Parts: sequence; C-alpha cells; structure tokens
Amino acid sequence: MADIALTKKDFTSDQEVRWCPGCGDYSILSTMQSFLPEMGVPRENIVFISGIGCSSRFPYYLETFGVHSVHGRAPAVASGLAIARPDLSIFVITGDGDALSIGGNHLIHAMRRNVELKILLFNNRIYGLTKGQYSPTSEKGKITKSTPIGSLDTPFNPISLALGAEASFVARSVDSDRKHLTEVLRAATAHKGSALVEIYQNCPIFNDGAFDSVKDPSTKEGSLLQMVHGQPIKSAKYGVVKNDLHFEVKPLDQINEVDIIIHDAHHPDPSYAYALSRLSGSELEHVPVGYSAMLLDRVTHHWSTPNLMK
Amino acid sequence: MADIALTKKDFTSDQEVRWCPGCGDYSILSTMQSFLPEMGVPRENIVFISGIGCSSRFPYYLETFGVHSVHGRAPAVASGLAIARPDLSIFVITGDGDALSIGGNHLIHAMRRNVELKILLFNNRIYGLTKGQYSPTSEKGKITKSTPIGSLDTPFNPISLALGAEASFVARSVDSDRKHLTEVLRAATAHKGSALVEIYQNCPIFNDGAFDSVKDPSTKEGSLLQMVHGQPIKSAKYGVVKNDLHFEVKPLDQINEVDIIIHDAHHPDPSYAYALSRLSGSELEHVPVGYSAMLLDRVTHHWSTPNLMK
Amino acid sequence: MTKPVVALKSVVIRFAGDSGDGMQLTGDRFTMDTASLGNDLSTLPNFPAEIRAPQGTLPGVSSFQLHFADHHVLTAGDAPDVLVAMNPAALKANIKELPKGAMLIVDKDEFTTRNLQKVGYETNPLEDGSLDGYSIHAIPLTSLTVGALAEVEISKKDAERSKNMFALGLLTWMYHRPTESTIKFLEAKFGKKPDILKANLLAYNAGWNYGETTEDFANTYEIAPAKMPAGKYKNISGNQALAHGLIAGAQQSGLQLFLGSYPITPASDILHELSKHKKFNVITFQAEDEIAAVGAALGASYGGALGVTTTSGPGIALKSEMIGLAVMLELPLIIIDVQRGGPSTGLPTKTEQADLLQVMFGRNGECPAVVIAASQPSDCFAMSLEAIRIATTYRVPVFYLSDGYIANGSEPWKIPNVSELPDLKVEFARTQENFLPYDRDPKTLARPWAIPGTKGLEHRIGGIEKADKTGAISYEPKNHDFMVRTRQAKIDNVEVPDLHVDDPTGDANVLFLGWGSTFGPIASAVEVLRSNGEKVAQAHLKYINPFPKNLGDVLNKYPKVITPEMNLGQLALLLRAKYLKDIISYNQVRGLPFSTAELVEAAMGVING
Amino acid sequence: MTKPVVALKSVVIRFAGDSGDGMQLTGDRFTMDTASLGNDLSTLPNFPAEIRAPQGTLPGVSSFQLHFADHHVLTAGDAPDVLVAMNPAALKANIKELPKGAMLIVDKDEFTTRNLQKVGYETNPLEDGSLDGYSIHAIPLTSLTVGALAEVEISKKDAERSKNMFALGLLTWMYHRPTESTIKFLEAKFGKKPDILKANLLAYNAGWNYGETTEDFANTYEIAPAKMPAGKYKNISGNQALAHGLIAGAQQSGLQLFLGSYPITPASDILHELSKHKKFNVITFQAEDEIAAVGAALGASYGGALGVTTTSGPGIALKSEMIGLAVMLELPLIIIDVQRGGPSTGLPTKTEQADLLQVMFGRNGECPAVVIAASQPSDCFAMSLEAIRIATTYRVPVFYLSDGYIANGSEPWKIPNVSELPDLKVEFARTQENFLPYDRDPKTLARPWAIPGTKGLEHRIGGIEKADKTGAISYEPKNHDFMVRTRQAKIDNVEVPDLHVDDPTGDANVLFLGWGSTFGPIASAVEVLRSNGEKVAQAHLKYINPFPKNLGDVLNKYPKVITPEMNLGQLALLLRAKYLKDIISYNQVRGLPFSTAELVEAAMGVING
Ligand SMILES: Cc1ncc(C[n+]2csc(CCOP(=O)(O)OP(=O)(O)O)c2C)c(N)n1
Ligand SMILES: Cc1ncc(C[n+]2csc(CCOP(=O)(O)OP(=O)(O)O)c2C)c(N)n1
Ligand code: SF4
Ligand code: SF4
Ligand SMILES: [Mg+2]
Ligand SMILES: [Mg+2]
Repeated sequence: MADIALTKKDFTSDQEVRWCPGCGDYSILSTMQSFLPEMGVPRENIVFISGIGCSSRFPYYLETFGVHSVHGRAPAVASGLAIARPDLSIFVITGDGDALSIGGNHLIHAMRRNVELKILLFNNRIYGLTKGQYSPTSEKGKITKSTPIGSLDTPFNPISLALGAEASFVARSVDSDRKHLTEVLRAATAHKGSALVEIYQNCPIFNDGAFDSVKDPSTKEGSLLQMVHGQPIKSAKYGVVKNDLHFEVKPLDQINEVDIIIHDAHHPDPSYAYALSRLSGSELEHVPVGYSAMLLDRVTHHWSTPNLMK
Repeated sequence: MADIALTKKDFTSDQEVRWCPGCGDYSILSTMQSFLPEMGVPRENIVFISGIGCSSRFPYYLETFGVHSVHGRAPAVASGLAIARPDLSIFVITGDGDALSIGGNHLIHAMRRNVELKILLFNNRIYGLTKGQYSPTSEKGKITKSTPIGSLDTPFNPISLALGAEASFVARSVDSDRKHLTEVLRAATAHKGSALVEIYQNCPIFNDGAFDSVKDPSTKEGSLLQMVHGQPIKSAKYGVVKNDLHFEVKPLDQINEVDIIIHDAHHPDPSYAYALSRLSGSELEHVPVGYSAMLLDRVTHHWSTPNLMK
Repeated sequence: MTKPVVALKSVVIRFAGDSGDGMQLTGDRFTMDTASLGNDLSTLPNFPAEIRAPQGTLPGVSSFQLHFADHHVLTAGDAPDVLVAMNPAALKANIKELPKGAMLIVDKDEFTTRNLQKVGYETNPLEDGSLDGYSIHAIPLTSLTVGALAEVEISKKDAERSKNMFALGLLTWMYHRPTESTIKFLEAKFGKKPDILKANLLAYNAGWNYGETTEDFANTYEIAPAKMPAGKYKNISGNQALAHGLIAGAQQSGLQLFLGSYPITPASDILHELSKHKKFNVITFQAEDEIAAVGAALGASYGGALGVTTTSGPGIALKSEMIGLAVMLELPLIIIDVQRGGPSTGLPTKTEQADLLQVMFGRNGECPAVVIAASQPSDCFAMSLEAIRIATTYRVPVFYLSDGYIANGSEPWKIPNVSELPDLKVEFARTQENFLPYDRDPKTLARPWAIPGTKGLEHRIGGIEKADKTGAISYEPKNHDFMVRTRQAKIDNVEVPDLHVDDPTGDANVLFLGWGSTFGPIASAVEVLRSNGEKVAQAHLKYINPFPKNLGDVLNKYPKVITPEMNLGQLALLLRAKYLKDIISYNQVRGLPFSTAELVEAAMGVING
Repeated sequence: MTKPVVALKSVVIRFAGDSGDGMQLTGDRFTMDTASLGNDLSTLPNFPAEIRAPQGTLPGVSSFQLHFADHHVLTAGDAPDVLVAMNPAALKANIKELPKGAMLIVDKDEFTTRNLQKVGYETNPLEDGSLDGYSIHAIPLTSLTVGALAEVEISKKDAERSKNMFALGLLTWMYHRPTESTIKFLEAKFGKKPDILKANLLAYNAGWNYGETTEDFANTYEIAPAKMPAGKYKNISGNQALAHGLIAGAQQSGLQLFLGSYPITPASDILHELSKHKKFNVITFQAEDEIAAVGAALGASYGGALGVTTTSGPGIALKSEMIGLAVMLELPLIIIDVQRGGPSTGLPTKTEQADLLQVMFGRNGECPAVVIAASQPSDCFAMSLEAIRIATTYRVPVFYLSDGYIANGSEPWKIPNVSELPDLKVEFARTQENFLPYDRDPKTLARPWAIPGTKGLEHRIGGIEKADKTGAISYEPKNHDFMVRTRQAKIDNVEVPDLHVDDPTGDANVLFLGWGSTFGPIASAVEVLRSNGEKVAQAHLKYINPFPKNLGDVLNKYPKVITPEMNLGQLALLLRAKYLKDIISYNQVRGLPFSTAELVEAAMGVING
C-alpha cells in the first residue's frame, strides 16, 4: 500500500503525449490515470508493457515502470516479468493489430495460462501507426489502403477468441465512457488471473466514426446491451433472451421482461459468456458491454519457487 | 475427376514409414490412403502440407504433392498455395504442439479467413518428436520431461479455440476408429471453407494410453458422445441436455430421452457448437465426436483475380 | 507575369511544418508540377514516427525537400535555397541547415508567445535579429488564408488547414509551375466535399496572387528543363518504381504475382500500390504477421506463382526461419527489405543501410541467398526485373534491398516500352517418368520447378536435408556436405553484370565504392571533386551476393578505396573478408542520407592523407 | 576371472543398433561405469531424427561411441577398436569406419535373409568372407537372451528387448567394469515393473557369464585409471555441465535464474535439467514458441532475474527480433544456441557450427551482442559462469554457442568447490532523485539495472532510439549516431581473457586456430603432429565478439593459420575481415566432428604446401 494517497497527477509522466487530436487513446489514458490511485498500489510496483502501435505508446505517459516492447509480443514479455515478479501489478497495452494479428498466439496462451496480467486491447478496427491498413477486427468489405476493393476476411471477435482460449475474465467497454471503463478496470484488477478488456477506441484519422453507433448519444442507449451482474441484459431498446439452443437479441416490445436473461457474471461455464459474445454483430447494432469472470476451477498461474516447493 | 479409378495403393508413396511401432499415426495414414480415392481428385491436384513433428512426416507417405515445412507455419504456407491455386485440394497436417503452441496464430487466422484448407490436427497431448515435453493440450498436472513436478497450464480445447476464431467447420475423431474418421474426412472435404479436424492419436512412446477411455472397448461406448446430425447426442451411458444457460452431460438413467439435444450439425450460431465443445473434460470422461459445420453467412475466402474482378 | 524573371540552374526547396500541416502533400504536389515541366529532380521526405505528434512541438515537425534543376540531379540537395517554415518549431528544427543568404518564408501568425515557448525560443527570432543574413519573408499566412476563405461555409479550423495550399500557390507562382494538375488533384481528392474543395482552391489561388500582387517578392524564377534522354518521363518514388517493376516483370515472366506482406514503414506503400493492380494478375495477401507473409509467398511460389514478400528490418528478422526453408526448397522467392533506422524499432521513418549483414547471414546453418540493392528511386524498376530474372532462373530466394531514402524519395523515371523489357518466360517441369525433383540444370544448378497439378510429378520436399537428385530425406554425412556446397555454388554461380567503373581519366588513385542509396550523394561528391580538379573513380555495387566477377580486379587497381555507408561498415566487412583489401570506411548512422559536402571532405582526407 | 588380462592404454568402442535397441542407454551405462574407474573418456552419440525409424533399416541405425584411456582423452576417437552391431543395418552403416584387425561383435540371430535384404546385402557378410581381417564374434545374442529369461513371465518381445543388457554385460566383463551402478540404475528405472527388471538383470548377468564361460573370447582387457588433477570427478554431458554452470553462476550472482525456452533438439536437455532444480531458485517456463521464450526471459531480466533462453539454430532465427529489443534495452540476457546441422530443419540430431554468423549479424540494424563458445563438454560449466559475468556486468545479451557434439558428448568433469567459484554479485540501482536510466558506468558503459519495485526509479524504455542519458524517445540524427556507436563500443569494450597459444617450442610456423567443439579433434591432431616431429601451435577461441585483445598479434606471429570449421568458413570470414590475414580454412559440413586423421592430413598439406 502506498504511504500517502496518490492522485491522478502522480501517475502522469513528464512525456509529451503524441497522439492525434481527438484520438480515443486520450480518454482511455485519462481514465487510467484517474483509476490508478484507487488501486492502492505504489507506483513503483506497477508496470505497463505494450507492443507497437499508436495505442502502445500508452506506457510513456504514466509515471510507473513501463516497457514499449516489440510488435505483438507484449504478453510474452509481461508473462516472464509476472512469473519472476508476482509482487508486481502488470498491465499489457495492445491494439487490435498488435494483439490479434501478429500477437494472436501470445494473447491466447496468456489467457489459457491465466497469468496475472490485465490486458487492455484498444480496438480501433484499423492499423493506426502504419497509416490505415485493415486489421483482424475490421469488418468484412472494409476499404483501406491495403484493401482497395474491400477486405475479404471475417473479423475476430476478441471476446469470443479469448473464451475459445480458456480466458477466465473477459470484458468490453468504450473509450469515451469513463465511468463504465473505470468499473471494468476495477473488476479486471480485482480478478485473480489474466483479464482481457476490449476497449472500443475511435481513430479519427484512419477509421473515424467506427463506433458511432455505441457512442452517439442518439443511438448508444439502444445499442449498448449492459451486462451487470444480477441485472437483465438489455439496452434501452433490446433485451437478450434464450431461443432453444442459443441466445438472441429482441426488441423489448416483442418480449416479456421476465424472459430477459439475468446476467450471471460468474457463470462457471464459458459457454454462457461465449453465447453473449456472439450477440455483437460486426455492424455494432448491438454490443454487450460489461464483464464475465468465470469462476473456473483455476488458480492464477504461479511458477515461483516458494509456491511450488511448499 | 481422375480418368481411372484410383486405389489405396495409388496413394501410397515409396517412402519407408518412420514412426514407432504402434504409433496412432499409422492408422490415420491408412485411413487417409483409403479415403483419398473416393474424393475423386487426381493425385497431382492434392497437396499435403505439414509443419514439424512426428505427425508432420505424414506427407512423405502419400503419393501426392507434399511439403514438410517449418514448425507451426503450415497453415501460412498452405494459405498462400490455396489462394494462388484454388484448383487444388489442400490438406494441412499438424500436431498439438505444431498447431497450438508455435503455430497457434496461423491456425486461428486460417479459421477466420475460411481459406479452403482441411486441417487435420493429430492430438497426442505431448511433443513426440522432441521426446516428450508437455504440449498445450496436456492435462493440468501432467508430469513430463519439462514439467517434472507437473504442468500448471490449463490446456486448450482445440475445438473451442477454433470456434473462438470463427471456424466454419469443426470436428473430432479418434485415430483407431477408421469408420468414424472416414466419415469426418468426408464431411470436412465436402465443406466449403476451412475445416479443423481434431484426431485423438495415441503416442505409445511418450504418452501411452492418453486416450484409453475413448479407445478401450470396455469404456469407449460410454465416453464417446456421438454427434450425428438429427440424432440425440449421447453415448451408451450419457446424454447431453440443456440446463438453464448451458449444456450438461447426464447419465441416461437420470434424464428423459426426449430431453436429449438433437444434434444440429448446421446450427448457424457457433454458440451451440461451442457449448458442446465444453463437455469434454480434460479427463476425457466424456468426449463429443463428430462434426459441426456452421452455415455461417460466409463464402470461402477467394482472392484470386477472376473472382474479384467479375 | 509582371515581375522580373531570374533564370536559375537549380533550386532546393524545403517545406517544413507540423505533422498536421500537410507538408508531404504540399511537397508532392510541387514535385509533380515540377516534373511535368521537364526539370530533373530528387526529393527527400522526412517525418516523425508518430502519425500526428503534438502541435507546434519539435518532434512533430515534418518536412519535404525538393531539388530540381536544368541538368541531371543526383541528390535532394545538402542545404535548401528556400525554407518554408509553417511555425516556430519548423523554423527551429531546420534553420541550422539553412545557409546564410537563403530565402526564408514563414507564417508570421504562428509566432505567438505560446508557440515560441513550446520550442524554447525566448525571444521572437523574427524580431530579435537572429535571422539576419537570410532573405526573410514573414507572411501572415494563416490570416491571409482565413481571409481569402471568408465566403466559404467552413469552420475556422478547416479554413486554417488550407494554409498549405496558400504556401503552395505562392511557390508555384514564384517558380512558374503550372497549376492545372494540382487543381485536378484537388478536385479528385475533395470531390465529395465541395466546401473543402472550394477552400483549397481559393487558398491556392490566394497564394499565387499574393506573390503576384504584393511587393513582398521582387522576382520570379525560371529553371529550364533538363536535357534527358528522349522518352516519356514520370516522377516516381522508389516504392512505386519497385512495385511497377514487379508487375512488369511478372507479366514478362507469364507468372501470377503473389505478394504476401505485413504492413511496416517504410515498405507498406509497395503493398498499397500492388493491391491496386489485381487486373495484372497480382494477388496481395495481408498476412497475420511477417512469418505468415513470407510463408504464404513461398506456398504460392510452390504453386507456380511468383512469390514476393515486402518488409523492413524487423520483419526480415522474423522471416529468417522461413527463408531458410525457401533455400532448402530451392524455389523462386523475392524478399524486399526497405531498410530503416535500427536496431529494434529504431527510427522507423528514417533511412539506413544496416540490414546488409542480416540478409547475408541471418539464418541458421549455411544458408546462402542472392542479395541485390537498388541505387536510386528510378533504379528500383530495373532491379525488380533483375530480382525476378535471378529468382526464376536459379530458383533461389533473392533479397532485394531498398531503404527509406529511395523508397520515399522520388525522381523522374523514363517509362520503358514493353518491347524494351527483357523476356523472362519461365518453364515449369512437364509430365515425365522417374521424375527427380533435385536433378539440376548443369548450367544454372537450378532444380526443376515442378508445380502441383502436373501429372506424374507428385513428390514430397521439406526442410530436412535432402538426397542429391531424389530429394528424399538423407542424413548421409557426405551427401550433406555435397548439398551444402552445391547450394553455395548455385549462388556463387549466379550471373550478374560486371561492375562498371566511372574513371574518366583512367588514372585515379582513389575509388569511391558504394551500394544502395548512397549513389546520389557519392556521384554528387564525385562531380564536385572532379570540378575541383581531383581524380576520383566511382563504382556502385548493385549485386552484393554474388559480387560481380571483376570486383577483385577493380579493387586491385585502386590503391585507395573509400566506402561510405549509412551503417558501421557492413559492405566493407564483406569486401575485406573476401578480397583482403584495406577498405577505407566512411560511416554515419544518423537516419539521413550523406550530404555531398561531407563526402567531398571525406574524400579529400583520403586523397591528402 | 580366469582368462588372461591384457593391459591397454586406450580403447574405442562403438555400440550400434536399431533406434529401438537401446544403444544410447547401453553406451551411457558403459560410460558411467568407465568413469567410475577413473579413466579419462569422451563420447559421441549419433542417432536419427526419427524417434524410432523402421526396424532394421539404415536410417534407423543409432550408435554410441566411447573412447576411454589411461591418459588424457581429447576426442571420441576416429575409428572404433570394437564395434558391437546388433543387426545387419548397424553393421552396414558402420563397417566402413572399422579398421581391419578391429573386433566385431554381432548378433548372429538378426542376420536373417529378410533383414539382410532390407539393407541390400545380397549375401550374408558373416559367411561370404567380406569380413575377413576382422576379429569376428558372431553371437546368437537374441536367442541367448531369450533363453536366459526362460523363467521370467514376460512376452518374447520384452525378452528380446533385453538383449542390449546382454551386450552390456559382455563388454562389462571384457573390460573389467564394475556392475553395481548399472544394477542400481536398472533397479531405479524398472522398480515398478519387477518382471522387466528381472529380465534386464538376468540378461546383463548372462552377457557377463557368456564372456567368462564360453571360449569365444580369449582375453579380457584392463585400462589403468588416467592421471588427472586431484579432485572429485563426474562424467558429464555438455548440456548438463552448461545447466549446472548456470545454476552455480546464478547462485553466485544472487539472482533468480529464469529460463524461457521452447523445446528443440539438441538443446532440450538443458530445459529438462534446469526444470529439476526449482529449489535453487530456478524457474523454467516452457513458452508457446521461441519468440515468447526469449521475450519472457527478457521480461524476467527486466524484473531483476537472470533471463536465459536455450535453443538451436532455427530458434535463434525466430528470436532475433526480440534480441534486438534486448540490445536496445541494455539488459542482461543469455541466449544459448546448441548448434545442429542446417540450414532449415537440416540434420536436427547432428552437429555443426554454422550459426556463428547468424548470431553475429542476424538482426536488423547495427545490433551488436557478445558471442562466446564452449570448447568441450566440461568447459560448458566454466563458460556458463562467463556468460553470466559478462551479461550482468555489461548488461548485454550474450550469445553462448555450443553444438550437438558438445551437448550430447560427455567426459569427466572436475567438480569445483563453491569457494573456487567467482563472485558474481550484482547491484541493482537504488532509490535516487533525478534518475537517468541511460546514464552509464564510465568503465563498463553499462546502464543501471533499475528494477520495478524500487521507489523513485519509475521510467519507461523501449525499442525506439533513445536519447543519451534520459532514455526518452529521440529521433535526433546525432544522438542516433552516438547511441549506435556507444552500443558498439560497449561490446568492443567487454573484458575477455587473452588468447592462450600452445606452442611448446615457440617457433612453429603453423597455427591451428579453432573455436567451439573442434577443440578435441584439433588438440588430438596437434598431439599426433608433434609426436611426428612437426612444429605446430594451437590456440582456441572461446571469445568471438569481442575477440581477445592479443589476437591480432597472435595472427601476425604465425605465417600460416589453419582454421578448421564445421561450416564453410565463418570464423575465417570474421578474422579475414578484421585482421586482413589470409586464414587457411579447412571445412567440412557432414554433421559429424572432424577426425584426427583428416586434420593431421590437412595440416601436413599446409606444412608442406
Ligand atoms: C515486426 C513488426 N512488423 C510490423 C510493424 C509495423 N507496425 C507497427 S504498429 C502496426 C499495427 C498497428 O495497429 P494496431 O495494433 O491496431 O495499433 P494502433 O496503431 O491501431 O493503435 C504495425 C503493422 C512493426 N513495428 N514491427
Ligand atoms: C522453430 C522450431 N522450434 C522447435 C522445433 C523442435 N520441435 C520439432 S517438433 C516439435 C513439437 C512436436 O510436437 P507436436 O506438434 O505435438 O507433434 P508430434 O511429434 O507430437 O506429432 C518441436 C518442439 C523445431 N523443429 N523448430
Ligand atoms: S492514427 Fe488514429 S489511433 Fe493513431 S494516434 Fe492518430 S487517431 Fe489515434
Ligand atoms: S514418438 Fe509417439 S507420436 Fe512420435 S512416432 Fe513415436 S509413437 Fe508416434
Ligand atoms: Mg488498431
Ligand atoms: Mg503431439
């Protein structure tokens, strides 16, 4: 525990922030700087490890330890650190290209090993730093510098992928919603084990408006399906209900309130969280946000000698 | 179509087979050599591409084109070939280490791109060629050369992982069950798009008996949950039923036959197949075998000029 | 035109501003308009790694330098004759390279106390006399632009954004550049945003008029077209020329071009360019990483396509294991390394030539591959054809080196006639009995290219050592030794043109020997030296593995050989090892091309030393 | 013992059989028993890449060679004095290396028509006279073994499997080896399978008795213990010695040892060995691939552990990008490359030393790292300590080269006292104000090792070029040049011992200069040459980057320098480039160590040539 209460300012480094004006990364940074004091961990015990990408510049701006590593490999570097130093609180900062394209393998292995890492995936559905090629989360048909006649690939759903990889905690939030993002960070850091937090992040330069449907005040209430433990999973307009062998999103006026699934954030079978993850279409008409922390029969991965030799 | 009907012998190369006596790879090879003639594709239009591992020696033994590439990268090499040459029938042969450890990223990307590849993953839950280290499918606590006090990692479930990666076809079979394996190969090759077929394969040298529960005549009927389209999903002793938000395996005498889920091999929501994939515990008390071919709204990936320029 | 016209032989202009100020675009447009006038030219873009670093700061400065002339131009110029500085940061970052007497155009509006403080100016340099000796034009660029756009319905911010067009208009006027193509360009770019289009056109015009009407500028300048060999020219960047060369070569070879790539600066533009040309039987595949990119290219080559992969240094590091497989499979493969500042992430937007030893040796085992290097932007076209010739004739991986300077720099390129292009037709192996996949052509040592779909050629190959001829797995000690030496011999045996030495008097004592993008700076230094009466020879290596056959003789002939490299002496190491010649290295690793002046000085040191 | 005992100075025995015949185990046991008698020894295992290739075929042959003597032993021997061949394939694969007059022990039972045909023997070599000149002992090994086990309740197959123990028993009798430790070993191994244990013990005994009681063998042999410096010895393989050295060095440094590794032949045994020693504060992490393995090791180093990664050539190729980051971060990191036959998958179970240029240069940019190499199995312990000393003192990545021959070969190793081990204590940076992460120690040029958890040292570092002292991102041209040269200077500045030259008369004309596992063969050739009256000097490089300071002088002193390498001349290239000395290369790339004889011949060619 820190001796004196720290403030947001204490977590702000002296480095000039070098993102484009209006970049979603700014508000994520600000939310993080505000959140860190409440964690109650001394600054020197916090480490941010990133890969390469606009998002991966994040560590420079925090007055903690930080490593800006190589493209896609932050989870590997962070795993080594976490195993050697279980006393530290470690965040991994990554982008959709960094985490899911070149770094996909390290991400899924970090998940299954359940190493004590909090992985924040800034998903802007584009390669920002290399100036606008499509990414593994870009929607099918997307026209970018490298896909002038539209991409052909089905995008990954990062939450589904993490659940396929035995993740013990998955969450989604939005860059501009500081309150929600803070709650998600709180839950992720409270979780024992690895956590994947997908954050929708606007890139005004190369993919502006990608998340308008969940950010625009006129539509967001309708599209964000709130996953709050013990509460029905719904947006202002839609609710999630069972339909025989899977889940569906239906307009509220076509269903009974009692049929709406009550979110069980700790449902032990990841099938449940996976089924929810399928509800976000690539057009983002509906997007579940919140978290699921599977209470699987797993402890956090611990290689360190004392634990093993007891 | 081949001009003359080919036989198993026509698909047998002149290379000496170099696996250990009793290795499960033998029966998979034999099943494949028997199956290929029925595909009706001329030998010269078939290519087997493998990574590195005992299983990856497979291509040498087939009288077709073949590449024994580098560790973990067969899906990448095969994707290039498949895109450049859509006229070919391409199989990828890989092991649990090759596909899921070093090659995990290429595997998941092949799945999401839905490239026309049939990927056969020989899962012996061990590294065979390097003489017995644990693999990403080894059960927790496994004692191997590299984990003398037991492994700490949660294993991947290859089917769950593929479904997390937007797979359009997933299947599981067992090395020794030639009939079942043939059916699965038939379905996989009939499917348009990428297919992941997990094959439980015994390694008598380094992990003997890993699949006894699903191979031993005294237990296999009870543990193999047969997934046959239009039929109830059950073994001789157990059935799969719904339980509120997920699926469960129950002894047949504790459930009503009518409650058993009827397999819908073409259920469009992968949540269904994912929920089934969770039913195989790492102790293999219950193992769903068979396939799910999601009729997703996806065509096979096709980069080739003619298709794009039309 | 009412103002007096001064004729110049050459001019170097540098546009500098914030990353968001559009300096690259401004420079590009001015370059295009200049090229259309028939001047010879060379450009040097220089920008930070951030997409848009914070406004008004030194790290955020982006610049574009253009050298154009009535004669053959070799570099983008050591120092600008004209500096356009859009804010105090741009001034501060560039002023040290501006020689006294040069023209300085600044946007006076940006010299606010706050902006000055941001970059550590304690007093306003426009007022404190520190710029004495320059010909300063402090113009209220922003407010003039905003004023000119009063009638347009756009935000003030959008209006201000057009100020680069004001600057472009002014320079266009000053140097008598034509305006049509820029107008057309703007129409295409902003066709869907009529207000923005209008704003840009008005600003462009306003800049032009400012020059013409105010008394700020006394003269205009004219630079006569350069005399260049007859033909049609197009201004082209290295990356573009390289991509066009690949397309042309693939067409000449009759092969499908398959690019497997993963984006990385400064190579990404090749991917972008090629992905536009599907109609020329080009497939581009953006892979999940560099390993998959080269793996897919190799898979495509195996299938009978021309597999190509493009990347920069860090990507080469990742690709090396797969390239080892390509060496074993003996299939054509082209690996393009557009080098950037290293090591590690290094200086991703800057130039360097420090990957030479990596491409030579960065693989396990004895794993030889061909290495060639382009010397200037327009040369990339020809070297692409060479890469294809070698890869397909010998069935080998070919490393093809470019760098940030060549890739982003541009110059006029003579568009060749298709009839001038070499015949690169390729023969695949045909159906035959007792096919031997590793039986070699006695001349080239190439093995047959036996692609799937050819009846009777079914065979299996891989990365394990293979028996001579049959290609079956072999652990036989003698066979391994034989195959290792054969793969080496195959590379050593590749035919490359002799090294051409430029030594007009034939009795120079000193040879300047370079490779890659140092060509322009070296040639320019040699020109200066010769005009000073020094005797120096120049030769430039485009083929590095194997070296040209006459290289040993060339080195023997000259007592002193200087090799300037933007690394710590990598080519020199290869030359010393092979020829035991005491090469004199001149190295700098600053992320920037050599200046002519420093090479002249270095040479004088050697000549006199 | 009733048979006459012949005293010998040294013996070379080769056990050869099917992969399934347990030849490695047999050789290992005989070696251990021999070590316990105090002979000096050296071993050479040689096996196929398949776990168990098909029975009775040439590719399936696995062998183990042991050279032991009453004096210092340098190699596993050029040619066996005794060949044990368990089947026709083993005979055929090995007979060409057996000198006439040597003893040949074969399992007659295996010489069936079918087995002979499998390997292309048209007539039975035991009968057709082709083996005349050897001292042949054709023993029905299989049937004798099965007969001896009649009383045990096991399958015939299991009974037959024990025949290696019969052979071991026979040789044990013949060379007077003690039996206790093998009996103990078998008891531990088969403790849970009493029938199998019984079978093995009976077969072992039966072999012993066969020698003693039949008239097949006239003599037994004795080899006196070798005189070795006083101390406790243990027979150790290179991989084991390397692992023990790492543990000892980590303990001496006070650091946790963190191994990040991905299995690969022939390096995996280091992972296996280290994973047994958690109680010495060793953590082993089997990563998903080589990149993650080195990444995790680097992450652990960042956290204050001693990060180590182990692999072979293909793994180095994959790790190179991450090693570039380590060079930039300037953290301790040890990268162990147990070289094997290349390129690509190559000859995975064979030895080679063709990764030297890869570890020197296989990274983008100017990216220097230290390179050291062990010379023999027991030397691996000492070199592990050196790797730790250099990595922690200078905070640099250290490549530590071994190869298949050293890794799997074994020899007696003198167990050091802890008090003899060097002090490797490490100091982390302490809490301080205005901490500068790239401020250097003026002597070592090392930057502070500032680990998380230390209040006040919070800082951010990465792979982008860093400003001197502060470590902040910097694109400044001059700073980059400075940092590139500083990183190079730091490596050049590493202190390594001078090269020791063994030149008894001091006036040799010819210097044998080697590195890595060629030490034994070269030393052995030098012994032969000197005993023939030739004057030759020998020196062996264990430090390759940087080279020892006196190397230039050493090279100058000798008119002729021969460098034998199991590659195409990689060290020679470095020497030629640096010293402009015309090194005479002697190369072979057969996946096997040099023989003494060929090196003697090569030297004579140079001496006379
Ligand atoms: C090995 C390697 N390959 C490629 C690159 C180039 N590169 C840098 S960031 C990036 C992708 C960035 O996309 P993303 O991860 O989504 O981050 P963003 O910039 O969008 O935040 C790429 C391809 C690199 N730096 N290193
Ligand atoms: C780059 C690289 N790393 C490591 C290896 C060593 N290696 C070969 S196969 C293998 C794993 C084999 O396991 P698996 O894929 O499960 O195949 P199996 O042998 O069990 O069929 C490993 C680690 C290699 N050949 N190349
Ligand atoms: S390019 Fe996009 S993601 Fe990158 S800093 Fe700019 S706005 Fe942000
Ligand atoms: S080691 Fe195992 S998997 Fe490999 S060939 Fe032998 S039995 Fe089969
Ligand atoms: Mg992104
Ligand atoms: Mg396996």
